[in-house]
Amino acid sequence: MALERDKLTAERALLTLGESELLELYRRMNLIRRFEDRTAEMYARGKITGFCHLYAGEEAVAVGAIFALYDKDYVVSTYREHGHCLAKGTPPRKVMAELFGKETGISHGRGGSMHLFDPNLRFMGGYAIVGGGLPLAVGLGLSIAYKEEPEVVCCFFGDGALPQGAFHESLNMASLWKLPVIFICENNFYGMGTLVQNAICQQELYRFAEPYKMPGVRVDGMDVLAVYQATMEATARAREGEGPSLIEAVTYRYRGHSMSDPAEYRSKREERIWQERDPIKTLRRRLVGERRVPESRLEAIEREVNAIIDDAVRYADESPEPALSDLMKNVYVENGGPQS
Amino acid sequence: MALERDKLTAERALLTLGESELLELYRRMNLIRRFEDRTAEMYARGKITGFCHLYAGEEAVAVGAIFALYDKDYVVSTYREHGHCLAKGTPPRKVMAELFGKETGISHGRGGSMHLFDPNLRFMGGYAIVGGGLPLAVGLGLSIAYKEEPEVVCCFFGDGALPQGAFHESLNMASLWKLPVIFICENNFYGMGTLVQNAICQQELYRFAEPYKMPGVRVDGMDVLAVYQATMEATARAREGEGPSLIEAVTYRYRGHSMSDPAEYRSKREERIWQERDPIKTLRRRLVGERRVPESRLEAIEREVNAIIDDAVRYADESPEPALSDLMKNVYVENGGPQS
Amino acid sequence: MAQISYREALNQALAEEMTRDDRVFIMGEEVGYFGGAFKVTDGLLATFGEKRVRDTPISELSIVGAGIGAAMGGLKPIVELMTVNFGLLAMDQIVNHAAKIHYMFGGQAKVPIVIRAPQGGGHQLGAQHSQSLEAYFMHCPGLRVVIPASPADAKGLLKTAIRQDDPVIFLEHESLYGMKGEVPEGEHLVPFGVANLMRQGKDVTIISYSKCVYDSMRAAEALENEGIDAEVIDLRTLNPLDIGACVESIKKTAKAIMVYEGWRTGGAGAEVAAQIYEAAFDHLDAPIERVATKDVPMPYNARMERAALPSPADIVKVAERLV
Amino acid sequence: MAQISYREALNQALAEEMTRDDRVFIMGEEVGYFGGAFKVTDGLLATFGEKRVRDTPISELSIVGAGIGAAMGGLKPIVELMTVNFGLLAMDQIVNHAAKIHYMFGGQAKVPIVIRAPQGGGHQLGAQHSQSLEAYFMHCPGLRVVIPASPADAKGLLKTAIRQDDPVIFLEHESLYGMKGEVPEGEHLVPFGVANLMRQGKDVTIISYSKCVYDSMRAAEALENEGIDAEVIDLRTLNPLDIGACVESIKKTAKAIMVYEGWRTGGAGAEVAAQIYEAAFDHLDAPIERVATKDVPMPYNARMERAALPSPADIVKVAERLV
Ligand SMILES: Cc1ncc(C[n+]2csc(CCOP(=O)(O)OP(=O)(O)O)c2C)c(N)n1
Ligand SMILES: Cc1ncc(C[n+]2csc(CCOP(=O)(O)OP(=O)(O)O)c2C)c(N)n1
Ligand SMILES: [Mg+2]
Ligand SMILES: [Mg+2]
Repeated sequence: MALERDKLTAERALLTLGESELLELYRRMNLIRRFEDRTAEMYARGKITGFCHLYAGEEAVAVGAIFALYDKDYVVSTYREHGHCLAKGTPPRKVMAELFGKETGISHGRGGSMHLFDPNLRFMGGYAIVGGGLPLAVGLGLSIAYKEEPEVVCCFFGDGALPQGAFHESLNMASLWKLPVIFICENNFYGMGTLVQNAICQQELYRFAEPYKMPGVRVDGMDVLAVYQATMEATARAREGEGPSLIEAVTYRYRGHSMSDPAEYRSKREERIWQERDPIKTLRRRLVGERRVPESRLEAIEREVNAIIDDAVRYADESPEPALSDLMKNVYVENGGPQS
Repeated sequence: MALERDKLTAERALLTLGESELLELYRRMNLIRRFEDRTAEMYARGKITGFCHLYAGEEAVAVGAIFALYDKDYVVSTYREHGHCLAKGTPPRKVMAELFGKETGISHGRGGSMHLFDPNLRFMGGYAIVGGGLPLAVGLGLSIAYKEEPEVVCCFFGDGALPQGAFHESLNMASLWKLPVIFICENNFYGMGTLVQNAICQQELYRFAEPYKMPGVRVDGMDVLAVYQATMEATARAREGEGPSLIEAVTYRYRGHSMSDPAEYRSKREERIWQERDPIKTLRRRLVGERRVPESRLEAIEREVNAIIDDAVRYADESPEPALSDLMKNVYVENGGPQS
Repeated sequence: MAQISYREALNQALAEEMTRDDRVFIMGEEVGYFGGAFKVTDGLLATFGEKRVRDTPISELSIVGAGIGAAMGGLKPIVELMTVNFGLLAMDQIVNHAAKIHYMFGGQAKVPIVIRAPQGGGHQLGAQHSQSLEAYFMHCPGLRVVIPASPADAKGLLKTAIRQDDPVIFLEHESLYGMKGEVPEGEHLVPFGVANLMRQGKDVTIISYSKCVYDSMRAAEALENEGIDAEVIDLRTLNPLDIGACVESIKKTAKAIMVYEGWRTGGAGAEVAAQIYEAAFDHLDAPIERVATKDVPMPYNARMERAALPSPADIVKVAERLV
Repeated sequence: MAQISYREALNQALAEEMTRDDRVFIMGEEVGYFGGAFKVTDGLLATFGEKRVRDTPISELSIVGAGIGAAMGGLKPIVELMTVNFGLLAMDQIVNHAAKIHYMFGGQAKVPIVIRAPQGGGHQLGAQHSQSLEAYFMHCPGLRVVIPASPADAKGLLKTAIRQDDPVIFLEHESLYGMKGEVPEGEHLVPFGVANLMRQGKDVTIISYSKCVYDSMRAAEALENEGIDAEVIDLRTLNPLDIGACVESIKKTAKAIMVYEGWRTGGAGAEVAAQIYEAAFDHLDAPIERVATKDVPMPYNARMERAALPSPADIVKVAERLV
């Protein structure tokens, strides 16, 4: 799966990125992995409820792509968005508190795992309707073009969203109007229990870009540098006013679809093969092997990350719940009448 | 626009079709043209009301494609469906009576111009939601595959339907399940007043077939033989169980979008250019020139057609209206309770 | 005050608000070069240019979705659905997204979008083109539902809709575009949630909105000849809903008729009636009557269509029975 | 009679009808290999094969549309929407197509499709995954709306739905799947339009459907301790609607409470109330009360969600006030 091209681009990224940047990539992927592990734990303990979709295994996609963005660039995501939100820079405390349903959560406990939102970092939300985020990303792209600003929108969605009408409508509009939108399809081979070949007549998903006259590339989504490089190319294009791109990042989710899915539809062997290509281990190997980063440096990062997540769990646990008296607040912005 | 390939296929069709078949094509196109002219007249006289979208100029598409079908093959169409319904064989009387809103109409006066339906000829309806017919065609295709029958479904839609999500979803499902559906996009360059290049990022519409792994061809929609030949190829494939096809038939509507549109968004010159490529005149020229059919033979057909349409108008005019007491009939098939 | 049409009043509101605030823009099918399927946006492209009057592909779901995204990006989009019937394709973006985003993200995101949609029957457009769907939008917290009857309200409510920050479904009746009325020039804002007392009367209260307001007024005139004095209320917005105005009137008349063009069953009239009963049960002498569209997909045939739609005669008949 | 769950009852109905009629087939997301997101179709793929239990892409609009087309082609499709929330993507096919085709083609086409959809809140799934949308479907002539509360009704109504020829929206409550009850084996058909009298009482009539029937029963038990004798009615189908059963009860109790999980405003309870008033105004001693979900996008936080949903305690409080 790791295409030759990807290896080359990854090597190029390895050369162009400084050590501190590479370590930051390492840090972010570890942060997400650790966050998701603790989330699973907290879910098992009943601290977190509802639907909860973990990102473990796919860290290279969020981290690689979002590392190619500026703070003012927008990100739109799905219900599997802990990773994107953390990669964009939202404090783990705020995310964990949201999963706990607390007032201090990034969506004040109203959203939960599937609906994180951080206006300061332009993380424009996790949406739980498959395909629902794509038109919103087009609209954000339109607002950028309208205001003649230099930003881009990075829109993440799964392979499962590809057969949705919204995919087609959004790609067409983004291309027609040359909007700065990067569509990133996280192809992890499954939409719940359905294999991609049982849902889509075309399994090389990047090929859907062609009729829309936009670049379509497939990258190794287990390689953070390859994803970074592909996204850099797409953002450069978008910032130049040349319009959208489609990136298919081939990746794998280590866990079931959600916390309640034992993933019986796939084999242990398949899971093992992918875990051998673990994005964190891959980067670690490169850092140690090719960039001669001392192991102790990486271990320090891991410890630091663990401490941050421990603190996030503590913070979430100790935070207050929303006041019941606020139940009807924020249904409307303006208070215009009896229903408000 | 008349591609080299189209000329060749048209010539092939000219050779393979017998004279009586060619004359039948000629007859059907004339029937539709005459029907639409009289419809315009009746609309102006207030006999027909509501939205009314004429097919004049596009006759070669309906006639060519449907001539490649058997009676038991299904046709699904849009609000611009007089031509498809007549080409499938519905008596003009029944269609005109429908436009007049009469009980004798093919939809008993409940449907009107946009909602013709003929179960006997498997004309499965005109639908007025742009893109709405495509999923229905997929479902009909599914029913054929389910029953292991040899039929195909021929689904007509405009260039305007291409940006609808339903287009993408339907092509994907039809291809994924290898259903016998022929998608025929009537590209007449306009969706109401919008030029195709202002609605779709890709103007070679047939190219959308590619990612769906189905054949996509563009044919000269002003040439009935070219359309016939392309449809024959697609039906052969479909009947073999090889799945769907997309045909883009390039054509032109002579009149405005509907009876209330003066079509000010396009030039007289453009209209003239297309009228010089009139599908009826083109076939006439070939019949007279290449097949040596005497002009008198064609004139007899024209007279016959005129008489049929005159009769249709008379029939429609003299037919009774639906009984008001039947207003609430047929909301439900079964009478199960207070609302039925 | 100028006598202008409902259509011109809407056009004026759009032009004024676009001039006032350069974040306001229009998008939809045929809104630009064609001037709108009902010509509501006529001339705006020439004045404001392509950036601010944007023709779109036929992609209702994503046009609305893009409007929502643009609103989140700081703009004030006015999305025209060519008719409300096509809005059914966009229900996911309207109900699952526009209506929820402000609340579900803890009040941090705003979606100041106005979705304009012509609706209604009476033109022999058949089952797929003749619906009145206000009840769907009314049954969705997070949306405002505005449904003006007069040219002045069309202008004043549209300007209010554009200026406020909640998602608004703005429903225009296709039969009203040509209707003329006095419309104040320039700054004219009509607040949400304030019904309009169209006619004073003491015998029965007729509550309505959109085109049915005129049917109600015509019925009231006919009833006057029979010595029945009807009060007529135009709700103007369904969310917020001015139930207080209805209750005040019923305290006087003790009888009410709801008139609306949506299907009778499950229509807005059921909700308004339920709220009136809750607030004024003891003041009512008889059950609230409903005059609405029959529960049938709209037939094409003209006489059948007329029979399916509510009419002044239907209202008169019910009022006679009631009083 | 066997004690089986609501889920098993549905599964049984599906299996029996598929055995009985080979035109019946199932399609939807995850209905095959996964056995359904809520395991309702579990085991059916193994029994009936891929042709009759078809996994689909995530394309709600076109899955429903394909179901309609297949129905027109002579089959009897059962389309599962993974939850009703995603059904908003298919509103065009449901409202503009399924509901209209029979009528608008003059009665010549039939669309015998059953669209099954789990719905409801209470599991902290947030605003986009917790809706109860029966009111939308009720406000659409041409559709039947079925909404069973008990395992026996789940089975009997689903079998009836599959056998009859109108498009049916079949709404299951996500909280009921595990609930057990007595279910007749084999041929067990429950007719549409016949409400179920769950409990006899003389002081107040509680009218409900789906999960809220159980909340109502619990409230009735609590009220009994306070000496209030409540009658409880399960409507079972919203279209057709058995208003007669409600009226009969109210003639006895003179007071009614509508309990439903849709949003209060514009919900099915408003319509049922309006019809009761129309038919039994003189028998009512007080306005019909409504206990429903508050007009708010469902919050994730558990306590807030509980506060937004209707509860037995809410019903008790209202009943105490009423009696
Ligand atoms: C419109 C819609 N249909 C169905 C669902 C239920 N659902 C939630 S996630 C999912 C699978 C999506 O898979 P994919 O897009 O590949 O994302 P992944 O979970 O693999 O990250 C489904 C069917 C939904 N949320 N929205
Ligand atoms: C979903 C939907 N959106 C908008 C409309 C209004 N409308 C009717 S026809 C039409 C243009 C369609 O153009 P095209 O598909 O090219 O067909 P043509 O009229 O050229 O045959 C539009 C926008 C509609 N009927 N349905
Ligand atoms: Mg996936
Ligand atoms: Mg066209």
